[in-house]
Amino acid sequence: MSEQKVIMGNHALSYGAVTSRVQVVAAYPITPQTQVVELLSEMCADGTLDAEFIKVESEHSAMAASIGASAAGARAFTATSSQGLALMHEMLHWAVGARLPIVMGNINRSMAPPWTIWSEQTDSLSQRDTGWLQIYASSNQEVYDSVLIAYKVAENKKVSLPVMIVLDAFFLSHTSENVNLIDQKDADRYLKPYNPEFKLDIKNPHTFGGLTTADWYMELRYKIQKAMEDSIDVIKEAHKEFKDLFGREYGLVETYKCEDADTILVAIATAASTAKEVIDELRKEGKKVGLLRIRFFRPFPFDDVKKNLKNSKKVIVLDRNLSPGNGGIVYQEVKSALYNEPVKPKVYGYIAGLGGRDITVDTIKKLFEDAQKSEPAEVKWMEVKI
Amino acid sequence: MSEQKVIMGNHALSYGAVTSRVQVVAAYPITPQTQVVELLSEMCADGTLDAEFIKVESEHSAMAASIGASAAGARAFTATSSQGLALMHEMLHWAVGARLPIVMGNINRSMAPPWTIWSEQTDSLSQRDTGWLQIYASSNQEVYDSVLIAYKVAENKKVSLPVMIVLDAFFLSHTSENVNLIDQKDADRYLKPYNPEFKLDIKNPHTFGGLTTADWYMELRYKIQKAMEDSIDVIKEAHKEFKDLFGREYGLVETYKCEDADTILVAIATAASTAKEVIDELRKEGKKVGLLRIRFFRPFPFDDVKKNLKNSKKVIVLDRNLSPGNGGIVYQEVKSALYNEPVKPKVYGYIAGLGGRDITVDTIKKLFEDAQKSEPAEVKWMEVKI
Amino acid sequence: MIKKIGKKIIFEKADDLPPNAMSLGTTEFNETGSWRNERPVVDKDKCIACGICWKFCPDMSIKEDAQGKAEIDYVFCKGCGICAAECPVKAIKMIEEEK
Amino acid sequence: MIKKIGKKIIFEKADDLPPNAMSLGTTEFNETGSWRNERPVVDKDKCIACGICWKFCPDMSIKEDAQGKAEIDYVFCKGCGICAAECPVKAIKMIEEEK
Amino acid sequence: MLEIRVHGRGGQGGVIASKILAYAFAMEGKYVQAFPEFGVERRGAPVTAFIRVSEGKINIRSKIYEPQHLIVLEPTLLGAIDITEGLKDGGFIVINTKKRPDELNLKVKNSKIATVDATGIALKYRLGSSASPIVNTAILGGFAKATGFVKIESIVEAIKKEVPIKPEENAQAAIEAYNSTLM
Amino acid sequence: MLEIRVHGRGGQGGVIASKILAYAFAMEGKYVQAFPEFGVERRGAPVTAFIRVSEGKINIRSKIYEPQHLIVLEPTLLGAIDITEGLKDGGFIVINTKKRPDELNLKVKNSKIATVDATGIALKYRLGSSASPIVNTAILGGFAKATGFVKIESIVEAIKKEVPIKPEENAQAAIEAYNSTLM
Amino acid sequence: MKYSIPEKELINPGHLACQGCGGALAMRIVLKTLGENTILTIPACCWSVIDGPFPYSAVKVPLFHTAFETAAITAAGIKAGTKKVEKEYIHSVAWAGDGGTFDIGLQALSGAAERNDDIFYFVYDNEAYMNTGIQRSSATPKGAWTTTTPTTFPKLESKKDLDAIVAAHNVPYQATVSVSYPEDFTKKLEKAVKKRGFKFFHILAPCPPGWKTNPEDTIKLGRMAVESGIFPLYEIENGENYTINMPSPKKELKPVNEYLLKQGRFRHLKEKDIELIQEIINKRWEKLKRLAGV
Amino acid sequence: MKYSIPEKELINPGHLACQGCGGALAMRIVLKTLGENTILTIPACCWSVIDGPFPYSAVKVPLFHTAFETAAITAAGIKAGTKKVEKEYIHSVAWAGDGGTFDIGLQALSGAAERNDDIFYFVYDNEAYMNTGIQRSSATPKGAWTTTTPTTFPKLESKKDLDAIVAAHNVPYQATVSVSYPEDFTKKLEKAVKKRGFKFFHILAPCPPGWKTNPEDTIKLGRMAVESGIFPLYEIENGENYTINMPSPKKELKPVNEYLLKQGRFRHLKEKDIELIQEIINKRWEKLKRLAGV
Ligand SMILES: Cc1ncc(C[n+]2csc(CCOP(=O)(O)OP(=O)(O)O)c2C)c(N)n1
Ligand SMILES: Cc1ncc(C[n+]2csc(CCOP(=O)(O)OP(=O)(O)O)c2C)c(N)n1
Ligand code: SF4
Ligand code: SF4
Ligand code: SF4
Ligand code: SF4
Ligand code: SF4
Ligand code: SF4
Ligand SMILES: [Mg+2]
Ligand SMILES: [Mg+2]
Repeated sequence: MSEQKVIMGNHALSYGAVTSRVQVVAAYPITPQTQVVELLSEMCADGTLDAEFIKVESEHSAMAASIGASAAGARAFTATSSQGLALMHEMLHWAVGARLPIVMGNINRSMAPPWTIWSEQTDSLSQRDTGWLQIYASSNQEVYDSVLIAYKVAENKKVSLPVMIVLDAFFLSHTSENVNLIDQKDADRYLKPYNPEFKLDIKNPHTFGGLTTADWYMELRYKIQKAMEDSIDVIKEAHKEFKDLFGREYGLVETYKCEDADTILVAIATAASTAKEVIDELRKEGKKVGLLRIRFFRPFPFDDVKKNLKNSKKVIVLDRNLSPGNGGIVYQEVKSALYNEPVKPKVYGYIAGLGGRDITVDTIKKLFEDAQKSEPAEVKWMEVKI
Repeated sequence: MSEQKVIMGNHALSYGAVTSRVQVVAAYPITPQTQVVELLSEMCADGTLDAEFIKVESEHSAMAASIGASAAGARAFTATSSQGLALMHEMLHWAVGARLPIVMGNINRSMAPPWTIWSEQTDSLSQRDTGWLQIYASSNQEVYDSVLIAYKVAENKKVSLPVMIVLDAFFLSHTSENVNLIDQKDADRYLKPYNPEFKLDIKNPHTFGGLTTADWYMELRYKIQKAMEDSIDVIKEAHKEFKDLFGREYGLVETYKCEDADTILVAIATAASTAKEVIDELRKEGKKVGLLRIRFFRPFPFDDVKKNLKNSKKVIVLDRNLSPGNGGIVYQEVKSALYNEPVKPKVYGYIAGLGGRDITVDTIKKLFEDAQKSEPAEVKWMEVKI
Repeated sequence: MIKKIGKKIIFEKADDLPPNAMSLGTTEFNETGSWRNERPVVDKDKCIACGICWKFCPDMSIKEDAQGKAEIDYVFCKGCGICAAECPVKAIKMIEEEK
Repeated sequence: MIKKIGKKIIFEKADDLPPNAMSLGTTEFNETGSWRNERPVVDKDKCIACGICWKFCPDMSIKEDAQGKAEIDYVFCKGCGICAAECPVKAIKMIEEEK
Repeated sequence: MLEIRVHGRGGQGGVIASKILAYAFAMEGKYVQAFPEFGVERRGAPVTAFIRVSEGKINIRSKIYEPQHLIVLEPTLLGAIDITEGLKDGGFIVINTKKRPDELNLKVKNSKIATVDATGIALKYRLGSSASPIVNTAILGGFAKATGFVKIESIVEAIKKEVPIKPEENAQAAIEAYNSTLM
Repeated sequence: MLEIRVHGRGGQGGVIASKILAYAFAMEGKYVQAFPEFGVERRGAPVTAFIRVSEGKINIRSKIYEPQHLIVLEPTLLGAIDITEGLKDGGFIVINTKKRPDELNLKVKNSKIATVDATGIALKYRLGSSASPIVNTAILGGFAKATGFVKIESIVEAIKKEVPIKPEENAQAAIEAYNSTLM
Repeated sequence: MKYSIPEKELINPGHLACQGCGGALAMRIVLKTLGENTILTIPACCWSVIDGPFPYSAVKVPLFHTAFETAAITAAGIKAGTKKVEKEYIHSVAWAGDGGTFDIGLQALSGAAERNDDIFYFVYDNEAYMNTGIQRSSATPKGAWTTTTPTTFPKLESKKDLDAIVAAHNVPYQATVSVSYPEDFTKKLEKAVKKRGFKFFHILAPCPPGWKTNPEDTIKLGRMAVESGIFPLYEIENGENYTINMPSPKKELKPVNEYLLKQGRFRHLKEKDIELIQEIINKRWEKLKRLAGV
Repeated sequence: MKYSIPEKELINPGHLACQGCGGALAMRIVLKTLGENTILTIPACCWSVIDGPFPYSAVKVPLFHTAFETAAITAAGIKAGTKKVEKEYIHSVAWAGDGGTFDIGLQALSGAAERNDDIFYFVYDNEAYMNTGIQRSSATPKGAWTTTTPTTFPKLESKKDLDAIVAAHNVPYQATVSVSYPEDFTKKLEKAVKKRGFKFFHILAPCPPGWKTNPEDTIKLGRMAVESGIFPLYEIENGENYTINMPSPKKELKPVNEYLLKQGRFRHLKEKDIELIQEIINKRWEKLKRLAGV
């Protein structure tokens, strides 16, 4: 019923798109994303995937083409990374305002200059204000599964928003792992063909996106925020149905030994995976530590974050990103989320692993050590050579 | 010694650029910014301004041209708005990574779709993670003065980062007000010619921005964050010197009747100006209210925000922007800044004035009223029709 | 609740709106006749029904009357004067609007 | 503190770095001779000092010897074989590197 | 605080009129704001502009919904749109028209109406073309006369500083309007 | 957990070798990770790849700094770079060379060295061109034989699934390597 | 009344074009001819205002407003989408101004042309950024005033030869057309409708406020542009086969000065400037005739 | 040793180009000839790796790494900057790959050409996105394999005719050059150095891994490309005056099949595919000769 392969994260994305029966793919190559595009163009060429592949001349156009295709009622997919994502920026806002359920893979890579191709989440996290749902994956299986889940959520009429699936450069994108592929028939039961309420339809012509004055623009934005809020339940349902059909369980967040923990590490993406090793080790030493992995960074999972952190004494946030002039982005948002709670843990933030610097078991141990003996500060650096 | 004019915010920007003796201007028209460019191109044509004007074919190129000019050691200026700013996004990151002291005006306009040309700060606030310093002005005089201050700060060797001067569409950009222009000779005493430590120099050739591995990328980012932190003092000095020479006083934040206030409104840009009327009215009614206007949103003025808010009981944050799936951006960052304080005011956040919806004295009064009788929530809307 | 008053669409609240800024009516709500400071007047005697004014009107404001002759739709006509300028027999005159 | 070891530049900490990623040394730190699996060998007797191999070497790895003849810089020569292919008198041979 | 609204058509210079008027006030030591209706201007379509004038700094930066005074550049607008929307009682309405104030049939309560043939004056001084004469300077003379809020000398000086083409003629037109305004 | 490092040159297929090997382990029910050195691959320049193999799920997602075992696709690398950097004691080193293990002068303490003439085998099965034979499948046979960690059958099956060109010949090459590995 | 072009209107009155807008008329002609199986995509330009504010629209076919620089690629995306979800053949139409075509949208246009995406691309060329208040574009003719090329320093560079650029992509069909010649326009559209692949139309669309002309002269100006050869009407098939439609290659061109001086944007030109412009026109006309083999 | 091109090297060994890289050799020739008054700007492409990792660099002139789509405009910005701050005349040089030129950088290139910015633009054309692992660009020739145009469905479209596109901008000087003809290359550079305004060089730069060729054949392939007329060497001045340098327009072209079959990326082609390609080459060659008036 399901086939196991050993595939890199990039191919997990491609297979996810195939299993989701995407109809239009428009993408542009960039290290470390290229294999996504290469595999899809092969599969379009040999007929494995019945989709139109538009070999665009830039990422900006990749997103614009996806937007056009989606507006016409087709299921659209693309993938990119860092500079490409940044180049799309205007169109990221566009996809949201147009309420189009595009799914995109983004391979996290640090921003130039200087040139770099290595992992860091500033590229996608600095898109946090565009209105895309964001999923940060921590295994290739999750990458693959998330593509189906993403379409399921995005295309729900209550949501109608695009979703970005984010994976760490190299640590996932280029790392081959065991991945169970879902049989197409089962997948089709989970994910129905895209059938939007409104689209560019010659039989029912409408104009989309016309000049909107102060009279109603704000209400349209309100609807976007509302859709984000409603998406929480839609995501939960999509996860539940996924588990029922395929057995694998996901949440807006993932918790690991949090229940009785007095110190909880908050992290996203692969660092959160490596952190489990640390939690296990520290638990063996008798320390009450736990892990909260934020899987959906947008919509920000306020309830899950509050619920899981409020009984702890210390929260340690690991940021593989930097918002210069403020600090770590996850740190900022976690503090903001907890602010109005009656009792609040101390929250420590650390910046680590920028530009592909490895986040090892050791790195994470040091966070726990430092938080044990110090006070929180706006910006703390871990393993920077100063 | 100084001439008074009645000019629109856009021309205040242009005159600011002229008084700053910018050497290269590269810009692309967009409503509501066009007058900035038109006046500058006229002044370049008639010789009032001795600068190269590059009439680029897009905003992306406007920023790239500014980057090239700045890297060559020239003082570069540009201006844009909303879609144009978004289209520059990749290059915004670039200017920061390359550590170039470009100054740019951005006229706040809400993001499409739907098409709109009216005021909202999501465009510039959604660039908060790119590493630009950001100044939000609330009068045309401030716009003009801020151009000089911006170059002074940006070009300081401790900073070497670009600065964005942000003004509300129409409420400043198209509103003509009394503005005192600084005599060129005096201006020249304040702002010296740009003389960078390193530039593209055939006599001292270096390569800039070459591939950087995990070995040192993180340290280069650390330096950017450090520069942001150091810029706080540089800004204070620049403000002091400005006051000494020209008499007008600015801060990282502006406070209005905060000292003894138990309820403080936090706002940026023109809404903060209108808010003064409300503060005055409410004070007359005997209410202890105050205003904290954040002038520099980047670097985020942690100390000033904490110092001024920590003794209040309630803080009301007015956001003319939306980060869908989280909420108001200023609200989020203010909460985050206050999180680790020992005693914390209640912080209320409101989203108002999107898409050019007017923020009137009435609107602001309603915020005070609502905060009086309700509890904070992640997202509250003011004057949205629901 | 969405109301229609003539060609105008009146929303009351966010829920009335489509999910995105989708058109629900036509620009005919906008009676651009108010833009006019000169109005074209057809001299039906002169008009030879050649259709040239119709062909060139950017505002679809020339209709055919019962005789097949040109008739101006003053609700929308902006008064640009193209019809008058292009009429081969000068059957259309532009006259000042009432001041 | 910035150290130079041979052609290598060693930084110790962030303060040693220039403000942005600015070059401070040349690629000569990178001895690309290690990339070679075949090495070009010049037969000086055959070489007529025409300079063609020099002209076409993408790696600046052909120098002039005392007699004006071609000499390979094995520190950098990547062993592409262009010089051998282009030498008009076949004075250069590619031989396998030691395994 | 004075709050004034200007009505015209796209292409007629109503926005510039508001700027010149604000400038004239500023020269008399006032704090001012002048701004257009925040919309898309189309040639022929009705447009509006606004002016605020105050003795002290103007902090309020929202739009003007209830002006006290009106300036109307284009008489044909009187039939086309409701120029008196939101108008407060007791102010001045200055209209470019050949007619006398009492010949106009305006539905206003307590506003004082003044008229001036700005078009005729503009034509006389060859401002703009004969098909579209530029009336935005002349009418300001009418405003100065009707209201007495600002000196005609200030208007004239503001015109000379702000109008790039034919500043002298524009100034003369304002003066002539000042002298021929009917109330 | 097994941690293995593969050495080759850009263009030789070291990364693919790591994937095939991981796949072979996976077919035996193991959890695996295979990844290249995270760098820029240049034709001719030395490249490395890595494999992790475990009985349980692998959570750790950082790089491998201290592998236990090595696979060397390209004998000329032995002189050019230090292949033993970070190598743990007591593992296996499988090298593509015509020489016998004892003919190599490797500075390793307790590693077991195996050699196999993968190049010769690849040439025989016409894998790649004669100028640059593709040795990445053959050497895996050597690895299976030397270590015993994985069955040659699994290697063969993985090759057949993963290699698009000449899968049969590649599989044969692996078997022949398996049979001719020297320790 | 005689109807020399299709009678049916696919556009409503009440739209927001200025009095005498050539761009509005151009759309009217195109929609008439392409018919209802058409999906429009329009980037930022006057037409994004002309079409009317939300929740209204002037056109009777689906329209997608897209970002300024994306007309061609959005249309290509729409085409790809309709191929997957629609049974009927759809004309996917990109409709953009000169700024959105010659400048900021050029790359997307070139990409679509290179891939030979099966779309229509229309540029209504009013020779400046009009929607933002008349700034120079690379389609602005040499010598013209705009707000960024003041009369003290009018545009130095010649108009970018976009038709030659498109021709270099060897697209199946391209043509220059004018609102002043609706029958020629319609005929070409009907020809193009039968082609598959990339079809490109360059429309000269006079703009009264931008050109500083009287609204009633819009049609006249279009005619003068053609007759003076500053905007000749021609077709190119596969980037190779040129056909000149108007003015007649056999006759002399009318002098350009009358056309120029009817427009406020050229009124600062000196006689020698006009002579230079005339020379450039003559040269380009000769070149065009050579390419057309006449 | 004889030096038929300038002797001085402005580039260091140890750079990160693959064995036999045509693009590396191209830079070597260009810097030799332009000399030290040169500032380079390079967008994403193989050269952003070739130049070496921080804190090292292969070139001995200032180099600014810029974003992929910005080569021309960054160079224009640098030029504007140096005009204000440098006493000496500086050659501001944009150096980009074919992807950065034909595709993602085309718009910036067209903008700079239209403004006639005083810069050099070099495209080293290896006919695909090599730095990211050989994906199709619009410079990829018809029929070629790349990782996004698999042999089951090789590239359908012909190579975009960038030279014609640039020529449509009437730039002062443009030329096609090849690393296999360094003397011709140098001569053209020396000619261009004297011109002011936009100067464009299109370099064919064979790439062993991307073309699936042996490193030692790089020069040979460049020669075969010229001799077969698939990449003829010519100059255009002001978009009008064409001069063919090589192969001789009087002689017959060598058949292209040998050139194609020496490359792995074409090895899947059937005979009739090759015939089709040959036809296209012949047609383009005739057109070029017509343009050059020979
Ligand atoms: C990225 C971006 N930059 C700038 C603008 C502002 N803008 C909107 S329309 C326009 C001018 C359009 O000119 P053109 O394409 O010639 O169309 P026209 O307005 O003349 O009809 C500009 C500059 C925008 N919407 N988006
Ligand atoms: C905006 C953006 N998109 C994609 C990339 C990834 N990228 C870097 S180099 C490259 C290919 C460059 O191709 P080309 O210009 O032909 O140069 P070559 O690598 O072949 O030398 C790509 C796609 C990037 N750096 N930036
Ligand atoms: S005046 Fe203009 S809008 Fe009115 S009918 Fe004539 S052509 Fe149409
Ligand atoms: S153009 Fe003149 S004659 Fe022809 S239909 Fe119109 S009014 Fe009649
Ligand atoms: S083999 Fe290649 S790198 Fe070595 S010297 Fe010859 S041409 Fe240069
Ligand atoms: S090409 Fe041959 S003959 Fe000429 S210099 Fe080199 S080795 Fe000597
Ligand atoms: S500005 Fe010109 S193109 Fe735009 S609507 Fe008005 S007339 Fe038409
Ligand atoms: S991939 Fe090609 S162009 Fe790039 S460095 Fe290698 S040989 Fe040169
Ligand atoms: Mg235009
Ligand atoms: Mg390339």
